[in-house]
Amino acid sequence: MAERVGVYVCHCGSNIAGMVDVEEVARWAGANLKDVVVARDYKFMCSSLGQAMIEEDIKKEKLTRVVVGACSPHLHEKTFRRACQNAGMNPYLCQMTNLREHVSWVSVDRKLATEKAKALVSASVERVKRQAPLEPMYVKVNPATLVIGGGIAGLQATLELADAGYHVYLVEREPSIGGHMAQFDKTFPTLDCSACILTPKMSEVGQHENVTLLTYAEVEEVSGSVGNFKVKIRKKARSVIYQKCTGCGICSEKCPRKVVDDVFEAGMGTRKAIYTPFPQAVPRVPVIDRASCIWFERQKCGACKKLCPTDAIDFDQQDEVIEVEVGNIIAATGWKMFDCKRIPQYGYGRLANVYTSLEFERLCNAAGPTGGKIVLRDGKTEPKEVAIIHCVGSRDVKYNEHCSAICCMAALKFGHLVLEKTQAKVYSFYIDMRTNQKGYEEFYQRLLEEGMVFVRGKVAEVTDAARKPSEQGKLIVQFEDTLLGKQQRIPVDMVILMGALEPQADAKEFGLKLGISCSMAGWYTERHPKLDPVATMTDGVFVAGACQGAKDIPASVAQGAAAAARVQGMITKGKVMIEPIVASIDEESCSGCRICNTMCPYNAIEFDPEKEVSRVITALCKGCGTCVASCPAGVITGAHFNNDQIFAEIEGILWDAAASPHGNGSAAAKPQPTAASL
Amino acid sequence: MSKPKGKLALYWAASCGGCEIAVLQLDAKILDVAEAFDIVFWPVAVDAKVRDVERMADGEIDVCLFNGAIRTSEQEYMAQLLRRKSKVLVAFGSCSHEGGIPAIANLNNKNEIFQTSYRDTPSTENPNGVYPQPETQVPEGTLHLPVFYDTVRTLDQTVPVDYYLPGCPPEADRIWDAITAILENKLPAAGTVLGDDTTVCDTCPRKRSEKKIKEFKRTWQVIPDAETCLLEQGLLCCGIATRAGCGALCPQVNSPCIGCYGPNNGVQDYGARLMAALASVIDANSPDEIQRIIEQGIPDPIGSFYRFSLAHSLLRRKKLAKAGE
Amino acid sequence: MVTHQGHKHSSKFLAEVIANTPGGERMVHCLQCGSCGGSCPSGADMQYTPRALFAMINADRRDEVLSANTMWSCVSCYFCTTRCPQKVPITEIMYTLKRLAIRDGMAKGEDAPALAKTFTDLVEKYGRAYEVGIALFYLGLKKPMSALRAGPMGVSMFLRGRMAILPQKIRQVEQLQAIIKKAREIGGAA
Amino acid sequence: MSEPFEPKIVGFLCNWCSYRAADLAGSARIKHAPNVRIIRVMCSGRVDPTFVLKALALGADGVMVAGCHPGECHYLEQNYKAMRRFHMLKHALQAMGVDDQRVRLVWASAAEGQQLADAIDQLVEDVRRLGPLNWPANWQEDAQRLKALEKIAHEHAEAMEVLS
Amino acid sequence: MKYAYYPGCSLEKNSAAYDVSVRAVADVLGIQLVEIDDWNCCGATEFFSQDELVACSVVARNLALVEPQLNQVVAPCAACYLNLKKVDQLMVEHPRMNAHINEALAAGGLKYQAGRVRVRHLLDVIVADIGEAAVRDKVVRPLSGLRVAPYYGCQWVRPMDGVDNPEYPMKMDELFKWLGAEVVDYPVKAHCCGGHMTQISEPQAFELIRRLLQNAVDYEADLILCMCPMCQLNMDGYQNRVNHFFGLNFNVPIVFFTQMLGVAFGLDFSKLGFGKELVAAKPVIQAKLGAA
Repeated sequence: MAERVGVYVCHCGSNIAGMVDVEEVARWAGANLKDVVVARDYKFMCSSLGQAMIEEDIKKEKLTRVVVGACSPHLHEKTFRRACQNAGMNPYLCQMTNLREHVSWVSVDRKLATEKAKALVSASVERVKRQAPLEPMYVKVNPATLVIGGGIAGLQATLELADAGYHVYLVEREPSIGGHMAQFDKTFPTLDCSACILTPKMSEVGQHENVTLLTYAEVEEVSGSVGNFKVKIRKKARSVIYQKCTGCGICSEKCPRKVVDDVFEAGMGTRKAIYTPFPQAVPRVPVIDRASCIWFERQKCGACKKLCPTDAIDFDQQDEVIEVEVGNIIAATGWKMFDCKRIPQYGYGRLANVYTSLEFERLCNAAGPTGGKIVLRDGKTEPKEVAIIHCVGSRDVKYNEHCSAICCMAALKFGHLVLEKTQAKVYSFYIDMRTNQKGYEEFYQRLLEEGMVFVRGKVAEVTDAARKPSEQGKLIVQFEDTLLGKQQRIPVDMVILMGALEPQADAKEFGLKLGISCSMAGWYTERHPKLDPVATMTDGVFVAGACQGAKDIPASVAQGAAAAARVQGMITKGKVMIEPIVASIDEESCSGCRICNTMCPYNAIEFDPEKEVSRVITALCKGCGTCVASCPAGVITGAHFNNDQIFAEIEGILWDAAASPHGNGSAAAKPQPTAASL
Repeated sequence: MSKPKGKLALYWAASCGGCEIAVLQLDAKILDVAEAFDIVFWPVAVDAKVRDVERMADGEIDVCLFNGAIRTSEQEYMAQLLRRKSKVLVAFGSCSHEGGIPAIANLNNKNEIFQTSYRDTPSTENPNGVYPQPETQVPEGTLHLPVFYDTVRTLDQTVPVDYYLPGCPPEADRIWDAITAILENKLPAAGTVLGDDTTVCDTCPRKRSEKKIKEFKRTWQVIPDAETCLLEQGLLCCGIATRAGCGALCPQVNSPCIGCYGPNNGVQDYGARLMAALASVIDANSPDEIQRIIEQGIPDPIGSFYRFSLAHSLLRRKKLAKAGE
Repeated sequence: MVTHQGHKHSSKFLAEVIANTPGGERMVHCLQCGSCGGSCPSGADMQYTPRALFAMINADRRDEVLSANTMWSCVSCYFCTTRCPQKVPITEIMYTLKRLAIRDGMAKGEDAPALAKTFTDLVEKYGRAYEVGIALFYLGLKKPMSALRAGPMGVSMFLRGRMAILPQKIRQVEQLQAIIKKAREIGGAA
Repeated sequence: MSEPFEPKIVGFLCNWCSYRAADLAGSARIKHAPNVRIIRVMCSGRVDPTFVLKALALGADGVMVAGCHPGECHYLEQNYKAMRRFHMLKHALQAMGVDDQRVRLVWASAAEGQQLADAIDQLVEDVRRLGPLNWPANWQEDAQRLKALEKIAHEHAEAMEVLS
Repeated sequence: MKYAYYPGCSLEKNSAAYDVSVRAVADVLGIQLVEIDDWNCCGATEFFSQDELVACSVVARNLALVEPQLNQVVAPCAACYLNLKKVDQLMVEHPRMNAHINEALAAGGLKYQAGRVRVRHLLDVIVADIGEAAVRDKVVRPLSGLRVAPYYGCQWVRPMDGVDNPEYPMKMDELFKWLGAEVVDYPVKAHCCGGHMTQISEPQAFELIRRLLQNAVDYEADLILCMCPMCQLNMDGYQNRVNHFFGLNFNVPIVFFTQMLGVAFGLDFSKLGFGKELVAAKPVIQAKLGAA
């Protein structure tokens, strides 16, 4: 039975009609396209009147298919599918084609634009006739959630969910939660003590009945899909029995092996081989760094084991891999600092008193290696002049094209701390001051009042090569004061490099595990940069904090909370709809050649060694269709994008091209020229 | 058998003749055929003339097994004639099904082919450059030769075809299956390819695993391991895309499938299936590396992907210099 | 694969500079950060730093730019180029500005064009550089005082066999001249 | 031909990046040539070489395949498969005498409306320069064939008359 | 190992010491240098200020003259090195430029296929192609006790990427550690010597030279090693005038790195062009290493 197709061409006011002869397109479609029984144009198809018109036609004209030529399906596909559904038609039998963004708005010639519109409508009509009714699928949502990363974004997300009564598995790579924020002394622009506002949150997480805290642990493998993920987590061997340890700290105190702490102290201080990164660490249970421990080096010492009052030390502990089941995942994996040695002209690593911003955070932290005293590397001299260099590795196409977002404000904070704690003069070398959040510009004004010197110019180099006696023994900062248009040199004692915030080194690789993608730079890609900032293209996986892009604490907290709210929404609803656009394999015809087996990054294709056929796990399939195109036997079908539908679309879109009917395929040939006299 | 005998015709167009021999491979069963059918036309074996066929009523022949592609006007005439006189027309073998080996000549045109065949080959002595002409005047009158086309066609690009029996040549038991089906009137829907709806891998005994290809190798470059999938050993085996029905004869003797059974059901372009599948499993992500693997490993893409199916492919032939502009 | 075309330059001069410099399209990305001006060994002697010059190019102030001394102070050390955070080929742009200034007769009062001319005339004539020639034709005529002060150094050089009185000439100097002639005919723009 | 040649080009654009880039070109009113007619697929990885061959065989003058930038695929890495297939297809098309310039793979992120519009203009310009492809004309020898067939039929008919 | 050799004009006369020492150490290390027949001046920076296509064509003539069987050319002068390399790269990256240059070359009956010849500096050849073991193997008189300050200048490291760090090069430092010298790691080793500014603006040029000498002296260098004739000429030839201009009394010998390489290989001072420098090097060297 032939399909009965309705074609609806929208004027969109004058948006489409201004460049496309919509009446002609509708007339033409009605007159020329096979199986079209109704073809109408209308001022605003998406209006309730427009929708009602379609619904009425479906009922009256017994339409079996609908084509709407209007704007982008990304805007109104849902609208028209719903209208069709209201009239009792399966929503997947409605096809939209884009006559606005792809035709009227980009064209200058009315005739050619109208031709293009006809081709697109023709393509949709041919296609829609071959579309099949599809039913959306639903899966139940496991109410537990995995949060990856125990920085401020992850902590916020964890608490929001746990407080709402849902279970959270919080996985942190380091021995303690807290993240970068735990390293800071003060936070801008309010100058709250970082520890004072962070540690209560940390201990709340540590004690929460709804939180399973897994520190010194890493996510190894994620399988399953939205609603039902299975996650393998490697708990690295702490060498300390978690249940027995009371966190008394005797072990660390007595441990004879001291090493430089490159992580928490950013190389500015030391820790023991058995340690918690900082006194307020959560959990308080220490870990043994086996690479530095004397016992693991030569089976001697064992001081910690001997002195532990609860016998909690276990040198033979092994890594343990556990599996948890969750419905949603929040990635809050944070950022890493740019390696300032990559810019040799700033002298970091060569000139002692050039510091990175993280080093300086530790330097002025009251709990840091100098007890918060701002002194040079010699440990005693207070600097008389301090230069702070912005945009080190940021806004530089050789390193990172992006603006790191926090450096201007952090530089102001540093300036304030130096001015407060020392007699030094402070210079800030900036390209553009960016202080665009609540209270930020006010803070900038405050620093201007406090006497911080602002110089507009990217520093060219920091050197110890003195040109005149006044420069001897100093670090000389050479730059152009761009407001004066003059090259200058200023001798200082200390230089602080505001290094760029970069994606974690393993962000791409880890993203693959989660099935989420990265920008070229390595930041996780959100579903929509404005309207869906914490969701990703993978349902059930959300991102929060600086892993999605450089951001400060307030923004990270907001994202943590936002991600938690999205997850709560999923949990409350209890089930999720999965678009039925999935692949399927005709097992009867599959020869088991296994070409498709490596096609799916979501591992949705499994091979059955018994039957020697491949099979699609529908719940894992995201519908990209790559396996469909790869199948040499042509036995994989992509629902809603199958070969017949696309071939028909190609034929329709080329309705005016030179082709003669094609006698191909195994069906009997179409008419060919024959000798008339025979 | 009380039923009156049916009428069978066989014809040989542009092909090597292997299909004719394949019929004889039926061995003793050929007697059953002879018992069931009167062979009314079979130029290679039976003394019946074209004019005998022309004299028949339309549809008088019950079954015609037509092998070979259409390359000349005479072949096209015979295809039309036999179509009209036969109830069931079967495209028999790769050449009539898909163009077969003769259709690789679609990479050239008539002039190039004539030049090579009648002038450039080392064994040819033709200093005056005399090429075959459709008409030649001799004292006795005009001599005619069939017109040689630029493009080889399949049988179904020439006349409507009822069934296809693929293979180069079709396997004897497949032929017998077809004949049995005809005799017992159990033929499937018209237009069917009489083979399996799966590919050669299904019948190939080799062990297959996930595929990642770093290098395509030519057959002379490796002595393949007898157990593992030939494709996984880098050999360009067409079994993945080729309709089953042959029993995986070639891979079983360590030789990669060359694709004579043609594409699976519903496939519009056999070569495209191979290209898509093979390219998909190339283990490289840089354009240069991908290019290198393809260009080094597959120097002759058309010969590799369309060995039997160029005429039947979507593009049918190489761009003809005179066409279009 | 996608090329960026049709950038609309509000400054005609900017378009001209870009068109005459291989890789010049990076100029539109200039952040005015001053790492060029800060890095330049001649920076202190410049009327305008390269950064300032780029701002003027953006403002279409052609005459002021071409009569500036900035490009003539350039020593081709390429610090600006390697340090520029936006990969603007600054040194090459300096060459472009020199060429435009010479072509349009805007380089008055500069010594560098004369040195360049003397140098290249000699190379064109002999195929090799000729230092004594430069001393005679450039320093001798243009900067007699400087030549005089350099005198003792020249003598020391000469005594150590480091100065050739007569020019070295290549064998196929006509070939070189033909190449130069043809190149001039084609026209120098990138 | 009095009418100027307007190339007919089929574009296969992925749902997430390049189709949205085309949407963006629209909302930003970036004018470009109307010759590329867009077919939406979920991913450039869905693009089967058959689609391209089909379009050419039906008379298209060129084909564009567009996807997310390598490394930014919304399905993680499927555009690499598109890239591999595209190279393979080009290799074959070259052997079939299809000019390299007619079939193009383009990467455009959802933010690159301008770049996609530029790529469309470039392709259209290149194809316009190459002229119509008109692939079906490659095998249409109808006049010659019909004449030859009529001749055979005629001769045979004559012969039959003589015989009877 | 066989390379084409492009000495450049400076090495003919004013830096003949460089030329002889280059040839001498190349000989010791088994580096075969085949001088390009009838090469012409690279034009320094001077053609580029006037006509880019002429500048490129003049350079390209030399590339075109490199013998067809050789695909690498060694240029000891940093300016020549940059010009040769820059033009080759320009031709690779800009097809139009490539076509124009070849059109000009054709007027002289020549052609050059962009990218055919890889342009190398001798320092890079010694460090990368010959390598530590082979170099150490040839050392007969280690330079121990001698404080050498490697000076790289500009145009070997900038703007072309990849051979050494453009801000803080280390290849010569490495090489001289192999020779046993005390290598002075001083910050201005890749700063500018003033280039042709000595001809245009003496105060400007002299200040640049002063900074280099001052820094080397601050770091207690015995001598400065050069890899470019212009740098050597500026720091050595003009040292006296710089002293005069600023009222200073520098007395730092400036030698080519190949000369000291020759010393370490035990070659005779006279065969390495010593004595041509205005600030005598031999006394300083002999004072540290003892008379040869």
